[in-house]
Amino acid sequence: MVDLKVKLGQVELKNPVMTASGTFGYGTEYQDFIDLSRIGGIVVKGTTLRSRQGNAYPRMAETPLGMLNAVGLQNKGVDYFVNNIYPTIKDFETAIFVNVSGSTIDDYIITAEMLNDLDRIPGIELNISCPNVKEGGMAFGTSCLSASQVVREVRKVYKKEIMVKLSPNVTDIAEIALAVEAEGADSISLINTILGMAINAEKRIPVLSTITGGLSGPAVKPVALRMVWQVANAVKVPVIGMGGIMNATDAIEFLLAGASAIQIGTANFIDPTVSIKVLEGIEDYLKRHNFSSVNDIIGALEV
Amino acid sequence: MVDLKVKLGQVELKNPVMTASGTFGYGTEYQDFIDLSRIGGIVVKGTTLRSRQGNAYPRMAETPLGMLNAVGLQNKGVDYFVNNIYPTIKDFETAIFVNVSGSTIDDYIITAEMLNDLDRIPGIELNISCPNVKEGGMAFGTSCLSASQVVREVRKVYKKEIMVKLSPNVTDIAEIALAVEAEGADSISLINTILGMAINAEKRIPVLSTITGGLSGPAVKPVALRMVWQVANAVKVPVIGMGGIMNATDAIEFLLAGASAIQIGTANFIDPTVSIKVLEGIEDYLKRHNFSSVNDIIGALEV
Amino acid sequence: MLDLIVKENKQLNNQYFLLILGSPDELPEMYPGQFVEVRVDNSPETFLRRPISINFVDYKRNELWLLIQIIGEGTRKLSTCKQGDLLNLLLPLGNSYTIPTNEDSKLLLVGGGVGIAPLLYLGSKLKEKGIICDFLLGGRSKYNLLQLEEFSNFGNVFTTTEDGTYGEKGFVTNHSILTNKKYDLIYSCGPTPMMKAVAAYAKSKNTECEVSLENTMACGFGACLCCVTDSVDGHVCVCTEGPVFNTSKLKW
Amino acid sequence: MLDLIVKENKQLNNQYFLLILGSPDELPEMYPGQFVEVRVDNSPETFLRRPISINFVDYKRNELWLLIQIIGEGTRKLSTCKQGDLLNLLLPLGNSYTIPTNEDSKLLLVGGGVGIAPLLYLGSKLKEKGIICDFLLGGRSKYNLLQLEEFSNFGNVFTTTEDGTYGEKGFVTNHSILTNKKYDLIYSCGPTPMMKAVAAYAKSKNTECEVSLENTMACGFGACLCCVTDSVDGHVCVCTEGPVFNTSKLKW
Ligand SMILES: Cc1cc2nc3c(=O)[nH]c(=O)nc-3n(C[C@H](O)[C@H](O)[C@H](O)COP(=O)(O)OP(=O)(O)OC[C@H]3O[C@@H](n4cnc5c(N)ncnc54)[C@H](O)[C@@H]3O)c2cc1C
Ligand SMILES: Cc1cc2nc3c(=O)[nH]c(=O)nc-3n(C[C@H](O)[C@H](O)[C@H](O)COP(=O)(O)OP(=O)(O)OC[C@H]3O[C@@H](n4cnc5c(N)ncnc54)[C@H](O)[C@@H]3O)c2cc1C
Ligand SMILES: Cc1cc2nc3c(=O)[nH]c(=O)nc-3n(C[C@H](O)[C@H](O)[C@H](O)COP(=O)(O)O)c2cc1C
Ligand SMILES: Cc1cc2nc3c(=O)[nH]c(=O)nc-3n(C[C@H](O)[C@H](O)[C@H](O)COP(=O)(O)O)c2cc1C
Ligand code: FES
Ligand code: FES
Repeated sequence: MVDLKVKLGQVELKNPVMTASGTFGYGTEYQDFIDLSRIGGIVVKGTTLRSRQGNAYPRMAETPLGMLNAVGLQNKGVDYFVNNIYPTIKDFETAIFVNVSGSTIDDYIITAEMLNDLDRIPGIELNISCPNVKEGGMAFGTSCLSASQVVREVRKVYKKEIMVKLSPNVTDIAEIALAVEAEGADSISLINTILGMAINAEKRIPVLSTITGGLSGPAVKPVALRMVWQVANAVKVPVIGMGGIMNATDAIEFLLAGASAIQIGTANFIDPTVSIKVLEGIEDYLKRHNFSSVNDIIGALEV
Repeated sequence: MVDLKVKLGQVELKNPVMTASGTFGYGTEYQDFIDLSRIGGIVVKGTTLRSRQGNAYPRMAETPLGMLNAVGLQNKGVDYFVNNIYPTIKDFETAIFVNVSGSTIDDYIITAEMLNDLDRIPGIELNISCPNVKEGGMAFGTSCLSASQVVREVRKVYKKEIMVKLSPNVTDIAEIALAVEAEGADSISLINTILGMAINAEKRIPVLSTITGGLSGPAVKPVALRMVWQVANAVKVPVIGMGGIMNATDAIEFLLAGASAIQIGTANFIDPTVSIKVLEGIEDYLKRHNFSSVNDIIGALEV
Repeated sequence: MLDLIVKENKQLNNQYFLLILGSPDELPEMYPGQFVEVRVDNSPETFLRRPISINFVDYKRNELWLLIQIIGEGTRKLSTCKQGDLLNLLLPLGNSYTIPTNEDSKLLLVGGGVGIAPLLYLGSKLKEKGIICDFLLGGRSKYNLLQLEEFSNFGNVFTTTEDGTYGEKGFVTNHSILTNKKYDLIYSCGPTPMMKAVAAYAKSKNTECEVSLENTMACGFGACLCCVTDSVDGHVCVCTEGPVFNTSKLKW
Repeated sequence: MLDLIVKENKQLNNQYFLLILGSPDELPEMYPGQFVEVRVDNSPETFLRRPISINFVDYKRNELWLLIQIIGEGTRKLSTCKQGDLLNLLLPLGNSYTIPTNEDSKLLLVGGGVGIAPLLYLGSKLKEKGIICDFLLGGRSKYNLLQLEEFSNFGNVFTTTEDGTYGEKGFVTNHSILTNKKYDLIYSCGPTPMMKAVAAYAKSKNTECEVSLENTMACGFGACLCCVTDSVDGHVCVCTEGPVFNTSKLKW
């Protein structure tokens, strides 16, 4: 038996395979397909202080081995989450993180505070990188100053794990990572989607109602891998890697680059059982290469 | 007959289809495949003041619908270009631009000066965005300050068209575009490659000798399209769009987003005749939609 | 998620084909209006699955029918399926058309183009309940009217073509049957302008109307929130709260 | 760039297959050591073309042979080609092995694994010139020795396997023929460690040696500069200045 447990700051996961926010609903959507208790962790949908309708349809465009989305954080607000959703998911035997977004720093603070007392939520993922909202969102994640500020303020009120999710739409991602680490981030996840655009040439219109949207899927993998490598080499806190992971080999590449855990996003849409396959594939790899623990390959790239 | 002519600042192209630097050699490599006189323009290989051996092998990694390269500007230097290559290509009946790179501002200045007097070279493409060299290169293109400086100094010595090629590895590409426009760029081309990375999971080593490299191909198209759209909306000078163009539809998307011409890069490797197919496809599109000139669709996206 | 075997790929004409998929195991129960998400293999242009309505289910033979129009690369690739190929599907997805409990219900099923696909299965289920419905099927031309024989097994078939090459000339909403008969419930599936016209007709007659929407989808099972439509309850997912909607719920 | 028709896809064993491609038109002249760049269609994992050596050309039948080992997705996909499929190729690419003018030349062709591919065509060209060469073919086991019958049509065949299941046991460079005979020129193609060992042997005997390199390529025709090898002249492209190199030019 290989040891798959990984530690993300204060939280231990039974294995490094998590699912990414906005692609896995609240987990319930996948219960018919997989045994949720097998995966390491779930990051639920982007949650905001107040209920949001999200952007107008169309919100999705298929691109070469990828997709653009412009969902725009549709959700019923943190109150609804606490009172109506949390009770239905709290008994899932996996680590559940809530992805928190806001238009203002106060939004972040109040939302985080409201999640403090949920026993079965070991931490939040602070989304300072959503490209699909007009105010706030990505803007916070694209400068060291504003990124630091959000983390600093949330750190004051939120007691458990703060995982900060970075935007790839920046010149120097390691710099932002160092800034949020300095403010007390327990771990850093990346990448969120890359800002992109799709055009319907026949109709001469943008495909998305918002013109631009966030790119995810295999297309972004090389960029994500590079950024995870840069960040893992810069910071001391654990890094959670994601972006285009479709199979175990992809996941292993992120672990080798320095990620302590990985998240699977878009791939869930194509194969709702992919997280289990990735988990089994990592286990096979470790056995085949005679590693006794997944920790042996984290950051083990030979350069 | 539809009119395909486009104007790039001081230079008129017979049509908007150009080939991208580093992917089309000096044109000669493609003479067996296509009639070079049919395409709108060729940007030849990255040229530097002194001869460069480029990076160590391996320099290439295949990625999901894309590739990473780390060629590192291998070339024999501008002297060799002027004396040995220029004479062999100067009679090609297409607009030939020389892609100029440097490690220091002086490099750029001297190289540009040496190209001033080549009659059949109507302009240079100032590459301030190559991610594959240790010094200079991309660094110049990732801040407004250094980007402005290069363009300002080269503008002083180079009399003809200066097309400035931007790096996509930045937080706000429109800002950089405005900065180089203000210093006298005649046109702006984008995107150069996006910094990425590939890992050989079985061997636990990076695929590239340089660890990271530049991503190109269809995978980057949504990002390139978004950046071209942002830059075309920000500046007044013509924009030349590229990144993942594989067929006429892709090219038309860039024109609609605001590019006055397009460049084809990686696609040439897979189909060395692709530039002619793109040209014919654009012509077909214009006829089918009853446009008399390609200029009618430049920036014609309805938002 | 399951793999079904292509038993037959019938090219109906150069735009439409019918995939008859088989399974060695018993097929799960499926309701009319539900759909499947097909993975399109060996197609670099097709990253996401493609949603396709359930056209018919033959539980005795363990057969699932998909009626497909070639639109882009995904459907073109599917049109090249050969007997014996495996297709990976998520199924059944979405809600379904309402089956009235009253056997005397007067029902009209209005389909346009490939939108007729779910109506065949709906008609068959209605007949099982003892209801013989009216089908009103429209297309641009004769060429776009499909499965007329199959439809006639389950109800009365009325047709229109825009060019008059078959049935009454004009749009479905111009068909004489609409002036002559009164229905309790109208079901519709087809191009949005057609469904909107049908909905307007139904409203003018104070008749309930259910339509099936075809928003673009990334997942098909409620996880991505990409497929929303605007409803009286705000943005709702077409893949889980639909694809079938009572038009009173939509902001049409 | 041209499309050739798959006339036959012979599965040699579960690792190797031979594609026999045909053309209605006359094939261009190709030299031994040259290669083709194959476009792999319907394979989302295979973006770039794949370089494959020219294994044999039959100008009378207008046939081109490609001997391929399944390594990853691209070659796996090619292994599923069926008779009648079209393959898009760039050809012929690269330089070629030197054909000696002297008919009395004593030549040794050393191949390992699938690296034997270009040596068959080289042997046939040498025989056309009236030179009967020696082939020294090695593999991990019997399973990895291919086309022995074809080779024996053009020269004398000697073999080694690492596990001793066929021919002499050991590496090619351990074969007794190397101690017994003296050659004017040695050609080699196969895994780099093998070619390096052959080159070292040749050097020790003061014999000229030509090897064929298999660097990863993006274009195959000199446009991308990705395929370089370090040579006495600095970085040179394997696709245009090679794939065949005299080992005196390499920094081995
Ligand atoms: C619930 C549901 C049931 C469906 N049932 C059927 C069915 O039974 N038979 C059938 O033939 N088709 C059906 N469709 C439509 C089918 O899913 C699309 O035609 C298919 O996905 C197109 O894929 P493609 O790769 O061929 O074309 P693509 O390359 O994806 O698209 C080609 C062009 O068509 C347009 N397009 C594609 N799909 C849609 C859409 N859903 N809405 C608006 N524009 C679109 C796009 O603008 C694109 O430019 C259904 C759709 C849904 C949501
Ligand atoms: C000039 C030339 C001639 C060739 N002739 C033949 C031939 O006749 N028959 C034949 O079977 N093969 C030949 N090859 C090798 C062949 O091109 C590769 O095996 C093929 O491209 C692998 O593609 P794939 O998609 O199957 O594997 P991929 O998925 O591309 O690769 C699988 C793994 O193999 C490794 N790999 C693949 N190609 C190479 C390489 N060239 N060098 C080092 N590592 C590599 C990679 O690390 C990768 O991880 C030749 C190569 C060259 C350059
Ligand atoms: C439809 C969709 C919705 C998403 N919503 C969110 C979100 O609410 N919050 C967030 O932090 N990331 C969101 N993301 C980003 C993913 O969590 C992930 O960072 C990104 O998709 C890259 O991973 P992937 O390539 O595996 O999908 C969303 C992505 C998609 C595709
Ligand atoms: C192998 C290779 C070499 C390149 N060399 C250069 C170069 O020397 N100078 C430059 O400005 N861009 C260079 N580029 C970038 C391309 O010109 C182009 O900006 C990029 O590849 C995006 O376009 P594409 O997706 O169509 O390839 C190179 C790209 C590739 C793939
Ligand atoms: S398609 Fe994903 S939620 Fe409907
Ligand atoms: S493979 Fe492109 S130059 Fe050799």
